[in-house]
Amino acid sequence: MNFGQFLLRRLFLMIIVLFGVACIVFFIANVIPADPVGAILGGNAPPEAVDRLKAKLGYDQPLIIRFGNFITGAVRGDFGVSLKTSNPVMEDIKNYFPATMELALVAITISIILGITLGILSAVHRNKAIDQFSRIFSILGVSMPVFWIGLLLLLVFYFKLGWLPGSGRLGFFTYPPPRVTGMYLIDSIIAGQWDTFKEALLHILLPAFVLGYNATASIARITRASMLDVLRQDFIRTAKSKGLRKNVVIYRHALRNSLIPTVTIIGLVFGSLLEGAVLTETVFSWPGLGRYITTGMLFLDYPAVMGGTLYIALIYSIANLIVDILYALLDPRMRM
Amino acid sequence: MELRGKLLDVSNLKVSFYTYRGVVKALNGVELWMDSGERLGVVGETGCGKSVTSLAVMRLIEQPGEIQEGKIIFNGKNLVELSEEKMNNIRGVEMSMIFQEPRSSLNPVMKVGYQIGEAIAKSKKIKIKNTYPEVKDMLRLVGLDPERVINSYPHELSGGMSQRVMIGMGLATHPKLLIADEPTSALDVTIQAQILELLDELARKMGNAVMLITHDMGVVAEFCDKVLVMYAGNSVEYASTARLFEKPLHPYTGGLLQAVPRVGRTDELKAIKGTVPDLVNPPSGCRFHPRCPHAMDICKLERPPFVEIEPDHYVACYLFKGKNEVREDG
Amino acid sequence: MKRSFMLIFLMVLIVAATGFAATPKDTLVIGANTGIFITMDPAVAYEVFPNKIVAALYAQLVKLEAIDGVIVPVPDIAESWEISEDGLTYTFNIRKGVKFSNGDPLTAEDVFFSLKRPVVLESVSAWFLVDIFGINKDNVDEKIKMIDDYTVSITLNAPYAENITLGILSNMFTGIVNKDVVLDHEVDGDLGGAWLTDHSAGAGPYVLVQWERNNVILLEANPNYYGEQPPLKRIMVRDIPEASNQRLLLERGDIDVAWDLTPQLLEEAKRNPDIVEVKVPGHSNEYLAMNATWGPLANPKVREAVRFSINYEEIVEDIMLNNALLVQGFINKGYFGYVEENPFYQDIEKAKALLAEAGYPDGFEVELLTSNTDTRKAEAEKIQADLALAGIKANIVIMQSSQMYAKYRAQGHQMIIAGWGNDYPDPDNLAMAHASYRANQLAWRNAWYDDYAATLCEWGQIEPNPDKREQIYKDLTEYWFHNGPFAMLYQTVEFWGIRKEVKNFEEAAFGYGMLFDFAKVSK
Amino acid sequence: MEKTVKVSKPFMDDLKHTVFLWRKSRLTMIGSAIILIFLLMAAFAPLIAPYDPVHQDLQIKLQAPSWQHLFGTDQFGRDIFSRVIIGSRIALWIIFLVSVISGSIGIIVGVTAGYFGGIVDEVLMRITDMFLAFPSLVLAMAFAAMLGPNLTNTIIAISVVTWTTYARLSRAEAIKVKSQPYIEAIRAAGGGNLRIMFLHVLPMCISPVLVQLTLRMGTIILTAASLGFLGLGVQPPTPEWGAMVSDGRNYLIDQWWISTFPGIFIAFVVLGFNLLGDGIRDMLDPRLRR
Repeated sequence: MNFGQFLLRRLFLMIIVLFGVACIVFFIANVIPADPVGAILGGNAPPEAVDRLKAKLGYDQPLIIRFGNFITGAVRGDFGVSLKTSNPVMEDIKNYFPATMELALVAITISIILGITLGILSAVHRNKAIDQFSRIFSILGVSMPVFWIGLLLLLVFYFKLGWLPGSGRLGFFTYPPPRVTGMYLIDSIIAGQWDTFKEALLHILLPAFVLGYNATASIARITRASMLDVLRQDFIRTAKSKGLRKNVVIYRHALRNSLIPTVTIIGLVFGSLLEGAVLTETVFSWPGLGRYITTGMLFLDYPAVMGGTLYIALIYSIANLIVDILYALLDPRMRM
Repeated sequence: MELRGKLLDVSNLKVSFYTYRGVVKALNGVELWMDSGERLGVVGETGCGKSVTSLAVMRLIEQPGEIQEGKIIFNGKNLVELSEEKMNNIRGVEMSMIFQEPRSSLNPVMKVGYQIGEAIAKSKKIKIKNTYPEVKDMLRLVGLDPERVINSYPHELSGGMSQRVMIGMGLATHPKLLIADEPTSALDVTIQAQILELLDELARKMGNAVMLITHDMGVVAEFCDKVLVMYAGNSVEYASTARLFEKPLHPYTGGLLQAVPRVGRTDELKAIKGTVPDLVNPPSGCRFHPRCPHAMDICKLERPPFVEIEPDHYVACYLFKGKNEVREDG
Repeated sequence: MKRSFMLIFLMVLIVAATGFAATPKDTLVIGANTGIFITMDPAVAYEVFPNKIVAALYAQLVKLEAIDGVIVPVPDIAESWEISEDGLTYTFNIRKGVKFSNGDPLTAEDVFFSLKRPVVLESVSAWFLVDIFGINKDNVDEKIKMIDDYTVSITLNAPYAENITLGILSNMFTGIVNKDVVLDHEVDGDLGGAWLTDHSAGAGPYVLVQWERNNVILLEANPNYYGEQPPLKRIMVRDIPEASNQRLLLERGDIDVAWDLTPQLLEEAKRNPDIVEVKVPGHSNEYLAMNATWGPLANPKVREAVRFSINYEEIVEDIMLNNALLVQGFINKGYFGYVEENPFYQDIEKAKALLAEAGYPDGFEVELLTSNTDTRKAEAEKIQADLALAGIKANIVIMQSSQMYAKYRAQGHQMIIAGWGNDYPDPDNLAMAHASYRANQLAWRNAWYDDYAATLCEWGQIEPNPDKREQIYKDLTEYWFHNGPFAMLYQTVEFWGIRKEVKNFEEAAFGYGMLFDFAKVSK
Repeated sequence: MEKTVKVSKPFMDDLKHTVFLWRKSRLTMIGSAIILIFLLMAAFAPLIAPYDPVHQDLQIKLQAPSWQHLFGTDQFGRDIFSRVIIGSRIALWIIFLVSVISGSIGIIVGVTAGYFGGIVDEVLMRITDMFLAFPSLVLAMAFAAMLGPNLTNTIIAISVVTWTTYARLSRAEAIKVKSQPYIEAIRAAGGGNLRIMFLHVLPMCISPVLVQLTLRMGTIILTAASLGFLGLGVQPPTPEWGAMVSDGRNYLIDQWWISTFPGIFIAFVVLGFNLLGDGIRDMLDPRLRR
């Protein structure tokens, strides 16, 4: 099955999975025993106003019709109008998603660099100091609640030391760069505003590290295990018998082989980043899609929750597809 | 002590492995030597330490194994004392090695041409991409189509082709010594003969010495000039191939030859009774004594010295005395 | 490859060591959870804090002013007004020479359009006009008339006391929008609703420059304001959802005002010399309400027992850290008709005796519902512990506020901790909500179908003579104390942590809930 | 290279070797010690805890750790040390239930998919993918919101999210086992599908899933904490560790002990489970048995 077929089958599977996710989302959003209209009007609005708005928003139509509209809309990328922000959900997503994406990308970069470095060092120096440190570091990463770490680091690096700025994507008085991708780091480079770039970088470091901490732990663990596995293979012995230096054996021969299982975990871990954003964005006041969905969830803003979640599922599936392609590129055996 | 082998002289080599069950004394004073261009066969049952010896010579013994004692003089230098850095300049340049499982000995995610070029680049201190002409010559030499094979991946080659690649890789740097650890055991018989023929032809053309590790006496007879028989971590007999087949001295060698079916033999094949000893607490004295029909008391007490009974014919057995000692029971 | 990464990281850290400038002199930076903001359209905005931002953008016929502690409607765009003989029609004379922020003159036409807009749009806050004044889509043109370029009249369906009518008309839905600008941006008949969500076209002291949801709201002074220019050029509201985060930013000086601090965070922030605590009486209350038709709670004696089990002082002192007023009547302190008396206190013996009399000697089990804010959870746990002393076993159920109100509105609760925010500064608003089931508000939700109380409320609404009106509310409160379904916990106090550089924030904030005058704040 | 090590057998009958491995790797020892303490703490919680975890005493609220109150008191004057101790019982209860529910769903789905293959496998795996593609925290929030936030619903919400990993794991194992000759032998001897699946295939999946379960037991409490942080977790006054950490976050600056101690216990238990999980995996994986 050549590459084209491989891609086609994967795309087809993705569509089915997304359709399934849409069903789950619709099922959840419409079965929660609470009415969204109450959320908009606030607690003390009189009953008549509640009924009027309910009719206006079409919540009295039968479930099936609403599901039909939702799916046909979703395919066109139209998730309806958010009850809270009253503009099309897709537009909101376009506003908020770049912030989450930027945070996730920086987080994944940090966790890849840190995770793989720690993984290799602890595999090569097995059971020595670095190995113990990296195991404790990664176990702490997996065992501390994200929001707790976030607040702690905020307390130390922002409040006590003042090294890094507190919340938000930019300083309060810096204007965001002209919007190209919506990601401040990239936009500021395009616009050549270097001090904005520096400020955006400083603002993103802490939340990205917190968001990526859990991912770093998983990547370090997987890299260590697969590196240990590869170092036991016969071809490593051949490489040594060719008189190659230790580092060459590790980085040219062993690393590439050990990256293959790591790449698959990156796909999974990227997914956990997207939803980890929900917590990190709240702690660091990061105006991303995570917060949009949570506030949506708290205000029972169905279209926003449904649209946002489906979008994250889409990005997650695309990330997994990219990982599969990367997997094929990295491992020639897959390509036959 | 003057060197017995001008190219390589291993004396009293001891290697142990620290495993969960205790210390495995894999090599218990191995004696081995070779001249340049010579073909030495190292034979013995599985677990007699022939592979460990080859790895020790290449200084590839790692955790939990360790070289305890002994000297490995190669080209005048004692490899046991060399630093890792200097050893790297010898490995792959002056000596190289090929292994039993060709397909798993090649890096699955790297092109074959690149892996061969790597060895050349190391020895000639040039960039890998400049080594491709030489790699192509080498591939042609080992009987492979250079254009196709150079860019293919290990999983695209057959067992035989991979072993040819390994040989090419091993000989690409014109090493003085090529160690081949059971190069043909994993291949089926027809391919085995081709590979041996190739190895023979190339080694003769390039003049490198070959240490062939095998448990197949047939291969030894065909390929090797000299033979060293090993048993449970010791060298028990050394002689030219013809002499060993004609007049095996050590009871174990005799037993080995008895177990080999050969054209024209009529007598019944006899197997050596008992099994290979446990190397965690090996038998005292000569480790073969529990299985040796001629075992005497002395055999149980001390390890027999490895002495030259006849010119260029050494044995470690109390049945025979050294050249200057009288044979006890004639 | 690794070394280079370390280098970059260190370099960035060193560069970052430079301190951060405090907030600029001409800008007030507020840190608040703007998750609750829905729109800036005066006809639609309904939440407390968002309404105060809208109030800074739009002028109104009349607006509220706190004069020596009492909140009174004062002229804004309407210079003066006359009330007809039968008390039904109010005629307002529009001030001349007033301009919108874009320079267009403000005339009666804009006023008429702005008053009619919420009714036509059937917006949420229009219920004041529709349900109270009886002005709806069909009769809006007869009820609201434009007499000439500078005069407008409104006719009501009942002779409400002047204080009630003007109190209602001071709500944000009467914010005057620039008719031409709004109609230019109209999209399929929404009267410019979508555009006004995050744009402004008013005549207030400030103009809305930018609103990036969940990020920042920026207001700038309106050059064409008919009053004197506000001292601060810019008001910036940053979205900081985490209260503890607001505190860090406040102490570091990156924000001037922390809007949503919990009592505990404010208590600690106060220790920092740069931080000042501001407290003003609030316009809402917090109560424990009982479903008067559910099980034991149907018996007034049981409800009285519950009222005597709660330790109100400890709630005010230890949970609210004195950021609350111990008020047990439903009329707020600072309102006309306020009743000073607080008849209830924790008396477990009395509570047990009452329970025994009512036939529940060893108490009963009840579900205590509330929303998931920190304060509400603390109150629930406190009341749960107090009720346990009297033998009443309360199981706490925490829900999101929207879900809780859905269940509450459907009379589906047993006991609930919630709060009521006043709509206009008059006892009528509170009486109707807490005592008259016919108003379909809190009394109805708690199924307290008491005709005597409902009649008293309606009588109080139209009684012209102030002394008689005050007596009505006194009798109603007395009756409500011992028969109503409520145990009033406290009247809220609005509190903020602000930097010491911020001047007369307290004057601007007095009466918050009803009004907040950004134009008074300076640095 | 010749194997100088004895060929290893599954650890059941090679106990001496297993005990050696257990003793040899210090980390596994530490891990199992931690879990042992955790189990004991949960078992004897009522005896150890000096005070009633729910009793409020506002006079002594927010006290720093002292001899009367080892871990200090929270905003209601409740003794945090007792709440953490009693909390261990609830944590154990959550971990146990979630592991059992998600483990069994995972194994059943995985084994059925792996064993039958073809369409059944395709459909079941796509369903698993759906749950995997779904941001798990949002799913958990939705379920918690839908069912109402309390202990049992939190458990259901977390299980619904975590079973997918075990499904994939047991499917891979089932496929591997299905191709073994002895399965053919049983089928030849007339064994029905169900019998084969449950008696032969399923037991083989237990060990890898068991390893993953131990590794993930810690994160179960974290998800509970995240739900608590978003206001959908366990209801007051139950002393659930996750809720305690999230409730205490506003006091992190001055009364750090309120959320720090439960946080430390969560980390401790997660560390224990991870080390134990690694240890079990190393023991069960034949190649690593040097």
